[in-house]
Amino acid sequence: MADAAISAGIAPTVGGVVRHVAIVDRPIDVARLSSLVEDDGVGAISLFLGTVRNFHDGRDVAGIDYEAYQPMAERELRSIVREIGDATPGLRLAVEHRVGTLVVGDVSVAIAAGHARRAPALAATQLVIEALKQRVPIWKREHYLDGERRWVDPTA
Amino acid sequence: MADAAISAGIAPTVGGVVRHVAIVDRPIDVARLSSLVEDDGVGAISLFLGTVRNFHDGRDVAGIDYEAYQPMAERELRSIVREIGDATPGLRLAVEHRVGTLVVGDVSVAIAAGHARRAPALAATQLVIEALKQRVPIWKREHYLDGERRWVDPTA
Amino acid sequence: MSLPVLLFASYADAFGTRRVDVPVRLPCAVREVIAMLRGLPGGSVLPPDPLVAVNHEFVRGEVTIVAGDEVALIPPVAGG
Amino acid sequence: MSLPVLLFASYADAFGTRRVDVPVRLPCAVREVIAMLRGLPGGSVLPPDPLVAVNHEFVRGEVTIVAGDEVALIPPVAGG
Repeated sequence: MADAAISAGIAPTVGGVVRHVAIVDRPIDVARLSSLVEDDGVGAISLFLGTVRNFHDGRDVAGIDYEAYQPMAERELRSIVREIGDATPGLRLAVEHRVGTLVVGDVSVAIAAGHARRAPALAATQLVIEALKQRVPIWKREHYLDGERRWVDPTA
Repeated sequence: MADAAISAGIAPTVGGVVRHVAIVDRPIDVARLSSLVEDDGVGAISLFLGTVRNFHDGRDVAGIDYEAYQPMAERELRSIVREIGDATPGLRLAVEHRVGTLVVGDVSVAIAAGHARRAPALAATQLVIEALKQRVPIWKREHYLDGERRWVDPTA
Repeated sequence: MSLPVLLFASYADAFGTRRVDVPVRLPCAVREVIAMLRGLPGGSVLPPDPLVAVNHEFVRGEVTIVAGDEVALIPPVAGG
Repeated sequence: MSLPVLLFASYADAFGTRRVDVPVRLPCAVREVIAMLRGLPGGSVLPPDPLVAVNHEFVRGEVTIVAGDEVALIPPVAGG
């Protein structure tokens, strides 16, 4: 269930390709995530970090609650990583999204992509974050400095 | 001079914008570089790492010597960072390139970009690495497993 | 006979629960379950065609739900 | 009178030095310095129009070099 988000196991290699996804309820270890996509054949690593910032839509933000439909979120992440990985031979991908209550500056999502060349690595992080925002069942409730809390609806 | 590459000082903020560049002769501290572009107003951090890989043009590579025309390389890096930063208000950029003898897996260049939104952060790392490869006076000599060493000429 | 439906985020807040038991006879179509939910207290938060997942996959309104399926209503996602 | 010119990477290897003193009368044009360098031992490594930096800025062949300028030949760059 959503509140009991637990780290998924690592699936280190699938046909030699790293594909790791997890929903975690603790701080994301970015260095470890990056190390998962390292390899002697990798010449480029692209990392993307989403962080909690102190304003949104003109309001001062103190923090964010992230909630996930955990098994489905991991399933969708795995599906995204599989689609992008299958389209790019040699791509190594690792993605973690954090849930729970985060404060300004905390990392909410981290995406690491490793490839022999830089263009596929750079493209992969962008494709993953765009797809994640489209289809992974994760929600956020912003805490404003004035005390109000509101679920964010990007479609509104 | 090239062989005596020394870390340039940090220029933490220019009009509130972080613009750090350095040519360094020691391992790049990626976590520190990333932390330079963090800020309470930053919602996205994009990191790019160039790493030494074990093959190039069909040959097995053991390591790479990187050489820089140090003062000019830092000047060109500063110029690139200024151009991209000036075009994107609120962008925070930090770039370091390592010189000396690197082995497979070592990070040769690290670029960190922080912005309120993800698109400018992602675009910035790509713009910096492309410009760096075009105009920053840095050279690399590959060491092949068969013992040969050769300066890489991307224009050849 | 009833079907448990999982609720999250703004939907859970509106219904005041993270799981609502919908009194339907199975098998039935997804859209029938949605219609019943919209009639319950808090159901006005739902759009006419909300995202629905069955067994962790997004499905369309005409899909049939059978006993044992895990059904969830998915509010507009906002990860990242 | 001579002008010190800095060499790097493949150019330094070809000339066997990281700094060559070119016997020219200053001021002179960049292209004159290049012409003299191409005639020196190792100079065949240079293309007719190599990249040149004066005081850490890329310049064109018609630019004039004066005493005190820092002149460098820039082989094809390969950073990253």
